[in-house]
Amino acid sequence: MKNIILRTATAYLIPLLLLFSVFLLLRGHYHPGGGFVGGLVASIAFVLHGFAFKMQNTLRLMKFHPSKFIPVGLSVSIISSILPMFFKKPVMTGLWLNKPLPILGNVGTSLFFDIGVYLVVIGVTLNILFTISDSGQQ
Amino acid sequence: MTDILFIILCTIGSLVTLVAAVGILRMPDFYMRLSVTVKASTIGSGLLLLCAAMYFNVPDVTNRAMAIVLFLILTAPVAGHMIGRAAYMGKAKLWKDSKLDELEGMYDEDHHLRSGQSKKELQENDEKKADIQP
Amino acid sequence: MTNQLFTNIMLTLIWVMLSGNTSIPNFGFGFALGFVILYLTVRGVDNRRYFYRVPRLVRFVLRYIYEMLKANLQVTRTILMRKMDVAPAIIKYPLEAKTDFEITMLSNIISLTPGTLVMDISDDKKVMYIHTLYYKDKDSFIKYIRLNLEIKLLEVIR
Amino acid sequence: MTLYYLLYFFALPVNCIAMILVFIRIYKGPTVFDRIVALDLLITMGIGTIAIYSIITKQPLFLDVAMILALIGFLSTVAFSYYLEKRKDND
Amino acid sequence: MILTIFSGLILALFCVPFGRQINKKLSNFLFLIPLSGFIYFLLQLPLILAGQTKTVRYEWVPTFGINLDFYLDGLSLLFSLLITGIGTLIFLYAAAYLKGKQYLSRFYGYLGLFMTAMLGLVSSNNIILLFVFWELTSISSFFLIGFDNENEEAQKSALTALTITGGGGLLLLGGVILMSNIAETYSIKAMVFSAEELKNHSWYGFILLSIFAGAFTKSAQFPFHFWLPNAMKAPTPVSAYLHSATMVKAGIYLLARFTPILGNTSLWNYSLMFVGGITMLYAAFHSLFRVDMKGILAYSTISALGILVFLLGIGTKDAYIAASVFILVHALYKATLFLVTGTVDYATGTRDIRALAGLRKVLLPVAIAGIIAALSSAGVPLFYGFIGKDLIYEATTHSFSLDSTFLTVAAILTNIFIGYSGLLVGIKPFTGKLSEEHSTVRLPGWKLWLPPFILAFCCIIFGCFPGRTSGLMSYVASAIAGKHFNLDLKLWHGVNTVFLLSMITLTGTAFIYFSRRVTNRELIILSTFNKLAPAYLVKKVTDGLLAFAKKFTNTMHNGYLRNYTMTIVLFMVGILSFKLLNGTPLTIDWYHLSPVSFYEVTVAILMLGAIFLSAITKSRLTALVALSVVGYAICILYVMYGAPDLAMTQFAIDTLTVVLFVLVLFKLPPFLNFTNTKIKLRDGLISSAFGGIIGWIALTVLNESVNKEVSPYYAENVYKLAKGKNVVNVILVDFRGFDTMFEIIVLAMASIGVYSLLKVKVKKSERE
Amino acid sequence: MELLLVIMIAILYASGIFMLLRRSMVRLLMGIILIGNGANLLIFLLGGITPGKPPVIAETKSVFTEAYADPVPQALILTAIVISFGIQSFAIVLLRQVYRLLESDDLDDLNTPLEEDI
Amino acid sequence: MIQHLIILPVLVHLITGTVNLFFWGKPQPQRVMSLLGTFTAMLIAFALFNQVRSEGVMVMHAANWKAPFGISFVADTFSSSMVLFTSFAGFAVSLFSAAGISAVRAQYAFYPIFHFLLMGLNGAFLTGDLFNLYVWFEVIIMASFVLITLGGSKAQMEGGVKYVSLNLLASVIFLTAIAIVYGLTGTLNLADLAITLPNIKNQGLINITALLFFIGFGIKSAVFPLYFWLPSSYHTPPSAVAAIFAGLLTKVGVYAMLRMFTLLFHPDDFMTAIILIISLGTMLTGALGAIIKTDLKRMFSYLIICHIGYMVGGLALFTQAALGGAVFYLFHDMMIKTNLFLIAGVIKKIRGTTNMPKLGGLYHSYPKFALLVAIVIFSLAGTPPLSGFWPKIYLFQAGFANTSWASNYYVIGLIFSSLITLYVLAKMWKDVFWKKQPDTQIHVPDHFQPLSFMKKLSLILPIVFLASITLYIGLDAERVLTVANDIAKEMLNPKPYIKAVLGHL
Ligand code: NA
Ligand code: NA
Repeated sequence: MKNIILRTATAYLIPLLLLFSVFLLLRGHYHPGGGFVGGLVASIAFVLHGFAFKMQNTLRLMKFHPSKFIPVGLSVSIISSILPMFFKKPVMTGLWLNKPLPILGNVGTSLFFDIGVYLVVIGVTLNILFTISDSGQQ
Repeated sequence: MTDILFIILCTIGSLVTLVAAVGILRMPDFYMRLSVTVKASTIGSGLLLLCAAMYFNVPDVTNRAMAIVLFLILTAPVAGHMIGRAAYMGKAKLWKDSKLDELEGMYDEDHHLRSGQSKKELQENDEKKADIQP
Repeated sequence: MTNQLFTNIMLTLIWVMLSGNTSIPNFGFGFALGFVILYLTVRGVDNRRYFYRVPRLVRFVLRYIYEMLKANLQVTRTILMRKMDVAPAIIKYPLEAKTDFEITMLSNIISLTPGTLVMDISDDKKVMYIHTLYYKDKDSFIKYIRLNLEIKLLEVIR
Repeated sequence: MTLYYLLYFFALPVNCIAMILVFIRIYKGPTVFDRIVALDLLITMGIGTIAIYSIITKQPLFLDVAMILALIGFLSTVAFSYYLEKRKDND
Repeated sequence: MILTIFSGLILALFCVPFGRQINKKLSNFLFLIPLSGFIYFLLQLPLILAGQTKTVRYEWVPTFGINLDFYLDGLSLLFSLLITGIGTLIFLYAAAYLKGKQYLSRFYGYLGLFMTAMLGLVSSNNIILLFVFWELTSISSFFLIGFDNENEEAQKSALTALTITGGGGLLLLGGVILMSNIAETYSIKAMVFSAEELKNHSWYGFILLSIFAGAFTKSAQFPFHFWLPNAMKAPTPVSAYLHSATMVKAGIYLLARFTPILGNTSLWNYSLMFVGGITMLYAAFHSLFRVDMKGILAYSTISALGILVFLLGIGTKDAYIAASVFILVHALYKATLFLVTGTVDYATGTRDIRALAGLRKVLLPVAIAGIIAALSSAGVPLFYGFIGKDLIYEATTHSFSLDSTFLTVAAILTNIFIGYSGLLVGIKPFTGKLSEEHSTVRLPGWKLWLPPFILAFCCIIFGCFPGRTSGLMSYVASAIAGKHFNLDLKLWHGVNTVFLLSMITLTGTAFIYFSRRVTNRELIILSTFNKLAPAYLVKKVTDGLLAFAKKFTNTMHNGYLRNYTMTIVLFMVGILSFKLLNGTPLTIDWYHLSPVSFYEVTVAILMLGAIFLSAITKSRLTALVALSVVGYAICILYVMYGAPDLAMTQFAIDTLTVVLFVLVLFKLPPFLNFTNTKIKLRDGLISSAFGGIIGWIALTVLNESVNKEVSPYYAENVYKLAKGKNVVNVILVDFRGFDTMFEIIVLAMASIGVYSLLKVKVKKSERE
Repeated sequence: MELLLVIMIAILYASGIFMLLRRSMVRLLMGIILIGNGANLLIFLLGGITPGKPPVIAETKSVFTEAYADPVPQALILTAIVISFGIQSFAIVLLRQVYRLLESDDLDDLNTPLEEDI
Repeated sequence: MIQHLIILPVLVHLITGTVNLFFWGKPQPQRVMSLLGTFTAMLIAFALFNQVRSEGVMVMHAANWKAPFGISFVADTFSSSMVLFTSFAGFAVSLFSAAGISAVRAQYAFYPIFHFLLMGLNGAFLTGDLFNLYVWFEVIIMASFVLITLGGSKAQMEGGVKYVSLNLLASVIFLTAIAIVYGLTGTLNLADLAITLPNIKNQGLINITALLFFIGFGIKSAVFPLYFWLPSSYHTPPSAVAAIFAGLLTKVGVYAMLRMFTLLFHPDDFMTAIILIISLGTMLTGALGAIIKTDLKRMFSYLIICHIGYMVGGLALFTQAALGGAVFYLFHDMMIKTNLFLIAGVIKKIRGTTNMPKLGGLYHSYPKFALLVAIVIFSLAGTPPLSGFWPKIYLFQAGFANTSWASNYYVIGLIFSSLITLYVLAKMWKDVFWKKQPDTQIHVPDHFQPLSFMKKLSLILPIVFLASITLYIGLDAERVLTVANDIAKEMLNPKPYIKAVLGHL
């Protein structure tokens, strides 16, 4: 399917969606949003790209297979949740930097946990969709 | 002053939305429904969002409301175009009183769209050529 | 290069707009974020041109809003009338616009105008098929689009 | 206060009625294209409704939902169109 | 003592790693193991004769009160001596009989296991321990019967034997547990003190039923007897050991052991007399029509077991004495006859009584043993069998329970037939003219004739000097009766009723033996009555059960998912509505409910309309659109009730689901409408009922006032301690972060699952 | 309003079950989705509903100053939604594979002879 | 340090699974990692078990929020012993998979999912939070969905659809019950609920909720008449997968049932009667099904169902003996059922089929393997003094002690189904081992013989390992019995549990 309008629109929508997804991710602790919705929006950006430019091109754009996000995201989440164990605190206990950072506000393990969730969601969604469309081509 | 503007925006927005709804119910064929409604409602929702932006009057919220309007304007026509095209390929019928359909026969099997002559015309041309050459 | 910079700045602004935080570091962060995203996405996509001249833009926007209101009223009347005064048709419209961006923008504003809808664009990007509710004759329709929308738009973005 | 009344007793009901009318189109069809368009319209109307609702409740947070609706709502229409273009016969 | 009991088990374990050596050389020396056991038990004899008992106790499962609690009294000792004594001979005999066979090591393993089981069984004082050994005998017998494993008949017989004895065993377990529950002890010795309580308990009938079930199946009483003739598929030494001398007597042992605890009630006595009587007559009669030596012996064994049960049923002192003596009598001559049969079979290759004659010329020692055993079984004076028979008549004539004449006649008849079958097996093959084909038969090695010879010798020794056994026998009978009495066995009582009865029996036996031509013609005639035989009935029942099982299983699990779902839903609807209608009244507290606003109604209309549309539409895509509307309506609902996070997620996921569906729907066939309106109506009713129940429950729950503790705590601490303002998100990443941690694992797995569904294809050749 | 929600939930459950009882696999999937939504709404309803008050502390404050919706059910539902998303996507693909192998959307065709060698 | 130990059984599998994901497509490192992981898990489980035995109930509050507010992990004797037995089964299956799982499966999804499954099981055992339990259940079913369809054969797909649909139905019912509980109490912590629920005025409602939980877990643990997914699917996946399913999946349903009905609810008369009837039905269904099935795996599937009935009935009788018996049986069953399917896997390797009419002659060709199997099947048949025997004593005792009419049926069912089990297993022994191999199968190559020694070892060792545990359970029944009794006491008196979690009563 060659569709100029969709392609052009997609080209400017994707950065927007990605931006928006990061926005949702980072503000989750204070406002509606968070890693999960953020991840969904980010993956929707790539899905859109897939619809417009064919999934193979999207894969090429991403350079590596989105399934790689899954273990990375999981690791981020796991590490941020077991990190407190090394400080003699139970798993998942929030560890916070003493001072709030600019923009991000308070930075703690739960932020990284959410980032892990974000990555996993992207990986999962895209992996599912790309696998399906890939096997559909055969 | 703001209040009046507010009321106007809000009323118009709601009414436009309603008109769009009536439109989608009343219009006789798919393309007309599509052509009437998507933008009408975009305008309606846009106005209501404008209303919200003004009401809250906090930069944060206002920006967000305006961003939504922007998103709507960016996405609605694309969606309309997509579904319209799919419907045409999917042989959704035009209204019986339609005046002209220049798109007819312009798609080939692989859904490529020609700019020049339609398939029918091409065929006729071929036949003509065949006539000329003995 | 210019285009990318421009896009980047735009993304930065949107970021600032979204987050509602106008502090300097937030600008920096937004810029960096935009840069990263652009770096990730811009590959392989055609060059695009953004807003060219602000005044033309303003003029165009005003003009467009006017056209839209007009069209809206007409459509509203149609919808609410007992017997609709419609004469739908799909018309082939030869394009002046050349680049994908131009074509897309044009098609979007046509589609956003009530009563008209872009059905499709030919593969060679030479013509656009437009569905209209109020068909009188082909030439006047093409002229209307050309004068009121396409030329004005191209002025802005070229 | 008048604004509240206007919104609550005029804008919101009108939007609701509009949504129901659109739903009638979804229900009636007749083609699946009509339904998809109507769904798209329904989502767009939802954005307006949420805007009103957020004013009524004085909760700007709801606009975030509207933002999501606006950004990704059209994706399902795109997906439907994609499907309808690709499929060979009727579903 | 423990070592003695478990020596067999040790042997069995030893057989696993050293199987090869046993196959070759060691088998000749294995008899030393039971022999040492025998000597050990012989050494205990003075102790018992002195009126003492021996107890050994080790902790095993003290929580249960189940310990290795062994106890040796007269009864146990008699059995132990039989087990080890005959065991020694069998081990010796088998070493020669099975020489060169495959899996000899396993055979010895099973045999050792069996010996342990038997010894344990007869010497346990703990009732559960007794059961443990009881089951072990069944298992080891299973392996021994099926030793010739590629013979289909052997497999089947082993299975039948195991199933029947196993079934009896399970019932026995029930009874045993019940007994111990009532008596509040596992010790058999201690249970005697609760005897009255047990007998008067309302479960007494059930206890008896289950004990009998165990005993009767094990001891092959009518109508469970049929497994025993089938079990003759086992190698002959096994038959001799298990199916005549020891295992089948386990049931007798059990009854004898429990007599002081449960016995001497009319229920006990009459049922035992009845079952024993029928068994002894039925089996004795049946033994007439067999031509296979082992077949004859099998039925006469059943008959003898019947006599024992019968005697225990009579329940007088005389009967107990008779039973005690008859146990030994029967073990001696029956084991001899089996071993003789085995040797004859080994030497000639046949067991058909019609084909065998005059073998005394070639198998003299065997013939001697056979003849002695036969005479003993016929109850000829000077043989131990005579003593046994005497005592039986003593018991029947002096019984006070039933018409003693009736009992006596039954006993006489049985004894005649048993005697006849003994003569048939022990004498017939050796007298008369040696047939041509058997003229070249050579006497096999000493291991194959010495053991029966020794046993036969015992028959004479004990027969001539019965007084030598009276000491032990008195303690056996005392153990059965539960009170001590003395006893003096004498060869000659003078001419009295009992003597006359013995003579009548002898005459009868002789008459049949000399007048009847051996044939199985009658058996063929009899087989028309097979439809009434227990074996046939059991087969019928089994077939019926199988057919029922097939029908039931395939009806329930019929392959149709919707039927499964339907069953589950119906079950839920039934059980929940029953409970709702009984005890959960529905009261709606209208004041508590918030008012309905029009926008909520709108959402409801959207949702319900969309649900309806999705249910009735014939287009898959329309259903998908409708589904999106449902999701969208829920999203709006979430917004209205202050759940923006939820609304966002719901909508994003709905959109992605649509995308997924769309990518998948491509290849699907048309959306068919398979079911008719009637079925739809039915399903509609059932599902509405289910929905209604859920609604009802929800309304009832809404009525309850809740004192929430958790969410206020979150609200209070969300900013202070968790540094966030969006409580929902903070719950997700902090308060209840664990849920989220593993919810993303679910997602990851889903994604891996999709990948593996679509990409991982295992070729047929690579399966497993 | 609770009453209306109860009705919606009841109908979501009922229609979910109804769809589960159909022979078409696509409907089966839709049934699963519907009934899942019903369960989520049930949590939402029984957790107690509060219109228009999201459990988010206002920008300028550090504690709640007015009533707010119970956040716990929301968090639970969020988790449940995410989980069902994963499971649904798997189920959708499973449906596709089944169709690929059996060339049928009919659940009644999922019956290879009982004793076939696996 | 103490706190960390509780969560380690979960974390070790979480980490192993995740690390395996990094080795996507490379079977060898995954195998090694998996073995390492399951072995470590076993050590951890031992440590946890010992610690719980010596120190009593242990609690860890995740994220350091005190009891009803965060998610608490609780290790009492019951949960820690479940973790222990799971770790045995996990180790055995991991070892078995090294040769028992085809390369394609091992390359991709098998190992990560396998570890996530074990993680889910451990989590379900250890969690002290109702909703968290739901999450664990979802982890478990998602993992099982993947494993049961992994390989993509037609039979797997067919079984998979049924498995997935019915299990999802169960999840929904579970979730519904959770909704009601939260609606009634506003809390999700099990210990907190144990205090709160009895104070609810409308006890009828509590009973309804209990029923819903029972149905939800009943589907998961495959009781009559909710069992259909099990015989539809368990015979389809590779044996290693079926083994872990058979040993652990239905058992986690039983575990949850036991936990719920001792901590939160107490079966009333109606419930007792219902459960007893269900348990009778379950035993009969399983027994009748097992009789007629000629395929080993299908037969074992029905045996699983049959024996679930024992445990469920134990719950209904609700005395110390009954609960102790049920728990003991649970342990025994976990080991045996895992082993049965591993055995089926080896048989399949040897003969290329698990269809009994086509099998035979294994007694001749693999005598030591035959002996090994004999131990397992006679343990399962409840032959004394092997492991299946002891719990039966308790169950009988409890059945007799209970005076309700339904308990009589339970006892009868127990006897009947034990007999059928014995028959079925003896028949299997006869068909698979004693019988001559039918001529039709002679040409099927033996895939076991040509394997390298290491591979053979990896197939046989787990069976030996599990069989020795079974033997240990049977012969040193005292140990296990003490544990089972303590668990039963814990169940009947949840106060220490509650106190440990909440810090007060
Ligand atoms: Na969030
Ligand atoms: Na989340």
